[in-house]
Amino acid sequence: MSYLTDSPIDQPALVARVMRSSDGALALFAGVVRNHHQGKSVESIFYECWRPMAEKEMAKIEADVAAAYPDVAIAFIHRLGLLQVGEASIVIACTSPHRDEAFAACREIIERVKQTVPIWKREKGPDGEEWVGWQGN
Amino acid sequence: MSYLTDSPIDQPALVARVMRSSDGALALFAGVVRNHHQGKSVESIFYECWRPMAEKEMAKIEADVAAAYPDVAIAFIHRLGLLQVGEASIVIACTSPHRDEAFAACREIIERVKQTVPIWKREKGPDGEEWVGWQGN
Amino acid sequence: MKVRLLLFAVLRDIVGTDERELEVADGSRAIDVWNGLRAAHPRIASYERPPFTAVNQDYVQPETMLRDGDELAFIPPVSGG
Amino acid sequence: MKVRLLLFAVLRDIVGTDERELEVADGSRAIDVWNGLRAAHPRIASYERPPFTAVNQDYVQPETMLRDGDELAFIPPVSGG
Repeated sequence: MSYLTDSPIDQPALVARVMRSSDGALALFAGVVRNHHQGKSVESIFYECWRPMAEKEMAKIEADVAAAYPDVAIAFIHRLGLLQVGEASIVIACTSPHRDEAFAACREIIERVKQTVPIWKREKGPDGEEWVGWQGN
Repeated sequence: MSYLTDSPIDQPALVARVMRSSDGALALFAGVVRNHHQGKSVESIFYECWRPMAEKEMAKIEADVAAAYPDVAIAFIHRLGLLQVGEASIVIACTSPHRDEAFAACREIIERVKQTVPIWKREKGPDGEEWVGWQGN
Repeated sequence: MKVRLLLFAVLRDIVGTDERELEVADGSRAIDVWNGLRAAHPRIASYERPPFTAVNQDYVQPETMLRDGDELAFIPPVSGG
Repeated sequence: MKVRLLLFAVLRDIVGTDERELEVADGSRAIDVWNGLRAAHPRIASYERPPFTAVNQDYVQPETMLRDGDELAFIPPVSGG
């Protein structure tokens, strides 16, 4: 199953992938395009990705988090391409018999995605477009 | 808006109540009826509630968490009556410009609901029904 | 004076009533009402204090003095969520 | 020997190419290729080390020795999620 999609994320389908009758807790996180960033107005964000390496890194994240929290079922997906304000760029669903592990796994996944998965965003606002973060000099 | 419902929880509607265009993060928690509890098989759970005090306690929780995390939009609802395995008893949706506060607020709400809101569950399994937790002698 | 006693969930099942008008002496505390219930119901006889106590829908200590017209509730440990 | 160089996002825009076949000397390290790019592109000239380096789709230190046929990527700080 791919961790990447070019279409709007189907959140109920993602949740359905992880829900087991032994689960008492679902922790879900969605990253959403917001209308501002560091004081600037944002209209849309383009997500670029190095797909083969991103898939590899995301599989590594899933394997590590699954090993750390063996009772947790995990599903997460990142959307690519042009997203408007209010659209979800990533959705992470973690279920578990108890809530502690579901929360912890969900949190760890988003932190690790933001650290290592080769995805970059270019923000578009009223003053034009620009890559977010490091831009050289 | 009531914090209690006798019908299946409409999760997309709950999320829609909190989503603002300034939000970059949605943290959602769902408590779900699971098929086991302390080694025993569970088929369904009946949720009893003292409604006026529950509404009051839940409003207090919302006010306290909103004060602690002023950037977070909060919506949560608890379902009452007879629920089958896999059905959500509570759904909490918290949105925020940044994820830290959304996660923290969501977590705090579920912890406080479990401490003070006058709701009690009676589990039904293959061996009959029984109140969960304290039962006198 | 009169208070209204409310019982829920397992406590209601143990005592056999969900709601009862009580005539109590002036100066009675919530714990005095609890002690009356304990005396009549073996399953709670060993509990010197009720799990939780609410007066007029606020959690209070069981030593709280009751006033005429109060709504007193003894609440089993909650298990929602 | 030959390596394939991949560049993404802002680094691709700065260098002006997303993919390039390079002929490099035996014993070259990833950082040597980076230094070649720095010499040609003022916007990255002051960066003695690339933000991130991957060889064959694994993150590595820029001092990693290259081998014939390697796929070398310089990766701007990621901003997904």
